Amino acid sequence: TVIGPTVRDGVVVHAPITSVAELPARARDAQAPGRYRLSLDGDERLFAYAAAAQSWKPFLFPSRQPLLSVSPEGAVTAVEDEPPSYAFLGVRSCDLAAVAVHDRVLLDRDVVDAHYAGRRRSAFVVAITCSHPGGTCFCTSTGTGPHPTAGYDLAMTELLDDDGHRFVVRAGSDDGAEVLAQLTGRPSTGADTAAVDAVVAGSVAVMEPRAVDMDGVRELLRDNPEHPRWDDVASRCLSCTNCTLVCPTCFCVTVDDSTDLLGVTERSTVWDSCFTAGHSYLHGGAVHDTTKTRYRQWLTHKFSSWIDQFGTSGCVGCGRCVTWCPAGIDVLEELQALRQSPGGADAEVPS
Amino acid sequence: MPTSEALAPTALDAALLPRPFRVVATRDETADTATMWLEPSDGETLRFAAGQFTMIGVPGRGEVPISISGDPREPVLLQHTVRAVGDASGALARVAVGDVVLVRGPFGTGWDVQRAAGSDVLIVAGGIGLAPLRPALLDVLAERERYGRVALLVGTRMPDQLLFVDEVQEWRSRLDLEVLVTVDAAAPTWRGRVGLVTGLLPVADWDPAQAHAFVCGPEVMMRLTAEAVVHAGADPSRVRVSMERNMKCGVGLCGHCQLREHFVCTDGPVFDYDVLAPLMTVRGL
Amino acid sequence: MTHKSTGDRLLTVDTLARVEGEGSMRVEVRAGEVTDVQLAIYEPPRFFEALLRGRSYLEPPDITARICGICPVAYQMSACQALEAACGVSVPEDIRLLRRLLYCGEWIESHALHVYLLHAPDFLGYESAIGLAAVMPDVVARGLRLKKAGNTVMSVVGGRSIHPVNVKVGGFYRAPSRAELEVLRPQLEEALEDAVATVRLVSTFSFPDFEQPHEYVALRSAYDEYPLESGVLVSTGGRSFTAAEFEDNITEEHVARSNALHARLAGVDAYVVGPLARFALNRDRLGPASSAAADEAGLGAEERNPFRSIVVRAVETVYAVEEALRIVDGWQGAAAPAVAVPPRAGVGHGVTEAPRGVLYHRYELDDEGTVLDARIVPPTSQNQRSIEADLLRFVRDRLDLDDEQLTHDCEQAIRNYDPCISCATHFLDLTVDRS
Amino acid sequence: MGKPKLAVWKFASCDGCQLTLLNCEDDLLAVAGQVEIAYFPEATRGVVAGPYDVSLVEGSITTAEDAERIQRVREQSRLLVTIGACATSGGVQALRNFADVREFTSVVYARPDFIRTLDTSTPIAAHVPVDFELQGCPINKAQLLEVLTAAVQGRAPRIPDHSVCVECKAKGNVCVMVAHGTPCLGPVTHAGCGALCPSYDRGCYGCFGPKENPNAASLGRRLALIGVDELGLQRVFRTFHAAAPAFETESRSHDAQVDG
Ligand SMILES: Cc1cc2nc3c(=O)[nH]c(=O)nc-3n(C[C@H](O)[C@H](O)[C@H](O)COP(=O)(O)OP(=O)(O)OC[C@H]3O[C@@H](n4cnc5c(N)ncnc54)[C@H](O)[C@@H]3O)c2cc1C
Ligand code: SF4
Ligand code: SF4
Ligand code: SF4
Repeated sequence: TVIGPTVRDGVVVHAPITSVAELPARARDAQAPGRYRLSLDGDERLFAYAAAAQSWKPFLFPSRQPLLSVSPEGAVTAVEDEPPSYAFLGVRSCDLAAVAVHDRVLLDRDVVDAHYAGRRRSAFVVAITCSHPGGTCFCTSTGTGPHPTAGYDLAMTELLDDDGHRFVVRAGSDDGAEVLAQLTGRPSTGADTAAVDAVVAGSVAVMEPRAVDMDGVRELLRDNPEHPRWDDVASRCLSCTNCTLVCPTCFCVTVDDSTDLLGVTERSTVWDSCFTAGHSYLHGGAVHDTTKTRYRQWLTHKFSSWIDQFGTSGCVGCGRCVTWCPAGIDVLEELQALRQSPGGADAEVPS
Repeated sequence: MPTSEALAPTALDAALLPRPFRVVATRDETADTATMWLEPSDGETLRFAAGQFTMIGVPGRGEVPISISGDPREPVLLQHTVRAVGDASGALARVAVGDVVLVRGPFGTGWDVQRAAGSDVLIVAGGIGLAPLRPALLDVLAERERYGRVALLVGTRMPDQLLFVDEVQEWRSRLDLEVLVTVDAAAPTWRGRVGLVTGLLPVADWDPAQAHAFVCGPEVMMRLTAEAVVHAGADPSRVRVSMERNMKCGVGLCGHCQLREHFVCTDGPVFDYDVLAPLMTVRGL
Repeated sequence: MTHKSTGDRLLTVDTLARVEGEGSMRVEVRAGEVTDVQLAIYEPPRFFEALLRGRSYLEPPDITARICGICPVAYQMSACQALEAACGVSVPEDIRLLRRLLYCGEWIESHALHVYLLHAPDFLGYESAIGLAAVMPDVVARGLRLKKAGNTVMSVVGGRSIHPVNVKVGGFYRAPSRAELEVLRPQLEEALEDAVATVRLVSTFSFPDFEQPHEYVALRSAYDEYPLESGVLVSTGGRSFTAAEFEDNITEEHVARSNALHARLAGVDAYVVGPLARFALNRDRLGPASSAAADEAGLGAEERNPFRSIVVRAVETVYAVEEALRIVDGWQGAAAPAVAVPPRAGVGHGVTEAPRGVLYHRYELDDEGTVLDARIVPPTSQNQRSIEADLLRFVRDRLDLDDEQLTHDCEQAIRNYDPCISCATHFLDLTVDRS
Repeated sequence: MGKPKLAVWKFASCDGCQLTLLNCEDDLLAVAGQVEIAYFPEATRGVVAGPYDVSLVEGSITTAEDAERIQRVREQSRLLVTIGACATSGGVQALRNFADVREFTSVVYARPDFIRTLDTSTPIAAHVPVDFELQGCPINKAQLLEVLTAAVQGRAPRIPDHSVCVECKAKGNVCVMVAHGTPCLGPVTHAGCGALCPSYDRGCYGCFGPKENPNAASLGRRLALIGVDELGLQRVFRTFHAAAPAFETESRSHDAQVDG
């Protein structure tokens, strides 16, 4: 199955597609904290949008994964399923980086997620250079974009200039090389390469105003758990979970047992979020019983303790948690506020 | 040490696949706590290190982390001591002989009491915390000669909440083990000590300069005890505590048990106090 | 203890079962004469008309749906019609058809519920459909299947079957695609067979001889269709009036024993709305399958025996299924899910055919669309006088029965009307006073 | 152990929540196989005397008689589960709590003196201890089955108390608030419906009531930013769960501007 970008309900989403006509030609998105608008009045480029509503996570790491069933007598049967075989078309470098993070979290451990492994192994990845970063993107700050450098079978850059509408494609794996060999096209020229570089430079420039220095963020968050900014952000945060569910690296799942009238229990892993009470529930109540502690857990884990755990940040700069936050909270702004008054001398007033 | 059998990666599915065990005996410890002995239906003995836990549950009634309270040298029957505080633990605490329970594990780090060889050993338990510490004490007693002075300090809320009453009585009668019990509150008929378990520290015979302490109980109790032990002069790296967090998988993949950078289920549950000290003082971390 | 004698008797049922909502019945017999029959609705009042005041004109479809969980679509349809009328907007044909489809779902569900779960046990001698299921599992399974088909139509079109979320003033929030409706087809085809089988089943029941004289009132559609979502009011007495003239013809009065209001048709004591009335006034508008089913069941031009309303309800179920199929087959998607309805000051009226009969809404709006006044007349309050009148005559002819049997028969007679007390505020409690 | 006895009680309500039980077409007979339907007037004439193992209570308390009757229900019930918005927060009829009931009565009834009613519509839990509250207007069928299954199996029901957004994202919906600027109560509303409204291109109107830890004030500010005026804010939080504390506080915070 080819999963690619397409327009649905006024948004670029990743969904199964069967023809080029379904790609989001002319789509241009305007993204801002808590706001996404799409217009279809751009030029004929097919990939000139920024991060799609979701990453590839729903395909590699579905929101519900059945594991096993248990009879009332306690007999256990594992669910056997054939992992679907996907080709992902148009994977941006932020999302490639996110897949690499998931590989680290879910595969490079003592215990691996076999369902993820199965889906991951069979996926064919076609990356795309990001030509139109959105208003919430910051991959240059996280060092994860905008140009794909690894983790793909094929990587394309879409060009539209006096030389026409074309793609510069390079292979990143043997599988990719095989496919590339079958394509009709001409070898790329120095001019093409220069055009690709220009696309990349343009994207970098677009993100420049939002660029933040990530140095020291790990220590900043680790060392300021009682910063007044946490209360401030808690007054705005809805603890609705959207940020964690659109984040391409968030991996929390709950193990959900549902038992029917006859006593048969189905066990699945289901997306969970550190913004729910159930996430940290201990008999008697939640450890993270307030929005403050939940938000602090999310931000600290993503930008700080993730580095301790996995040697990499949990953030790849895709900006989804900013765009899709119904309260319009911008993680960069929060980091900035924490940084501006370390120790929490004078917290900023909410915007 | 049987702790790190998982050198080659196991699949999450396998880690989440429970094994049926049959209840072969039970004993009520207190009004809300029971001990059970379980026999693996597949006949394969569940070997463990003192301090490790399993994910265990009655079919259809959820699954919770419970420390193994048995003797690591006698693993043929799996022993657990469970306090009923909710649905899943309530169902477990009420199992009867013949019932089937589902078990995964063992998971997590152990007490690793051997590192105290040559030194004094202080074992401090609050309430149900005695269950996870019992295997640690048995480890010490099995090779008693390797250790210096050994003290078991137990605090419970009320006299009738003391676990393993007969065994504690037995331990009391040993000359090579100091056993001190205190309760938070009691009727006038109680002839023992009243007060917090930290109050036993000055009473017990141990040398802060070289003792190793192993502490388990409610989080505040662990923090106050560890602080007091350290205050008395013990090195924080020689104090071990067993943390409790919500756990869904037991293998570090579900994300629930995180305590800042630690996955309590795999990095813990037993930690060196110097690692945890800064984390235990921040509310709601 | 049974007295069959003519003496004084008091029959009471404190909580009428297998009706929607809560009410009680009381029959008083003195010296062998039935002196009083009362259907009391003690369901607590919920003041919908009052709480609508000050709300936005966009809210009544969702708010009034909560008057009744059995026929929420009817409330949504009458409310939309009235509010669109107030704002001077009419909806295009595709939206009208989608509304009709949603309404068909509610008719199928509600009629199947009444026929199988509430009324059939009376005829077959069981206390409930669950008891019935033990001896006639296939019959109950068929009823549940049919009911589910109606619920599925509502879920697909409206999001859910109780208090659908997709209805709004001006149309729908999202219109289903052709593919989304096509999935309904197999279930509806099965439902058609089930509905026809239902007519065959219920027409074999034995019915007491009983004829009622009341005037029948129902809608008559401007299209060549059985009435559902629109039409003018007509009656067997030759009346014809529009929704806007409803209150000139029908007035409500408040009686002490009841939390519901009784409706009166000008010039007559009691009138009837619902399946019997619709059928009598629209038999020519049935579809091929329902028309054939009516013939096969031996229904004439009109049906005067309220006990046989179960047969008419079954025929209407056949109609609702075949109409749903017709709409699904013709569906090409909607040009737009809704039309804009800008607010304006004015009064609007809406009448549609709830499963139990004519449901009237009136709203008065100010120029910003704030509701200044609202009036709702549900079918059960219109039928209440007829129910009582029927009971009076019914009991008079059966004073020889013992209390238990008489009470049972009275309850069955009440259930003929499928009274929805949630609508009329709610339910019936039978007291027969023979003392 | 015999089959648990189930009773279904009705107070001021629309019947929709108990109809949900009859709408479990595929499971109705299975339920009837596991529990004894002992009192359920909407479905059966048969009445088995109490006590009952499980009572489902629909509707709110609006009359003095009902305030008395719920005590009797509680006495006869081992487990008392409220179903729906009416029973858990007073329902839409709790709008009277914000107005003058005498005026309400006279709007609807020609003879208000015939009507006896309380000034407020209150949830069941305001009168008797409740073992579990199932939210929703109406409740969700699958959740009702879970509650009944849990009762039969003697365990706690597993009903997540997080936001509608969780279901919305799991379903793959496009967020109507962010992408279309449609006001949506999903972030403060209890899950259970399967994010129905956003699936139909509509903002959630909160019919499942407040979630755990709702931040209605922040959502209110956000809705104001996308164009909802004070009256609109008062109305969205004052509809089907008007008297649920989190929503009531938020709606009342707009009273001054609306009235002033
Ligand atoms: C390493 C470790 C060792 C332990 N050893 C022992 C021991 O030896 N003996 C002992 O008695 N205890 C022990 N405990 C504590 C024991 O695990 C808890 O008491 C137990 O998990 C509580 O279960 P419960 O009955 O409350 O579960 P339930 O309430 O049934 O909960 C089961 C699961 O459902 C979820 N849940 C339940 N209610 C809610 C809610 N309201 N909101 C959200 N989610 C909910 C939670 O995620 C929970 O994990 C240990 C804990 C840990 C971490
Ligand atoms: S909560 Fe809603 S659906 Fe349930 S009875 Fe009340 S009004 Fe009806
Ligand atoms: S549409 Fe509403 S419910 Fe869905 S994610 Fe957005 S805010 Fe939440
Ligand atoms: S989305 Fe909100 S209003 Fe819509 S059905 Fe769900 S809870 Fe009710």
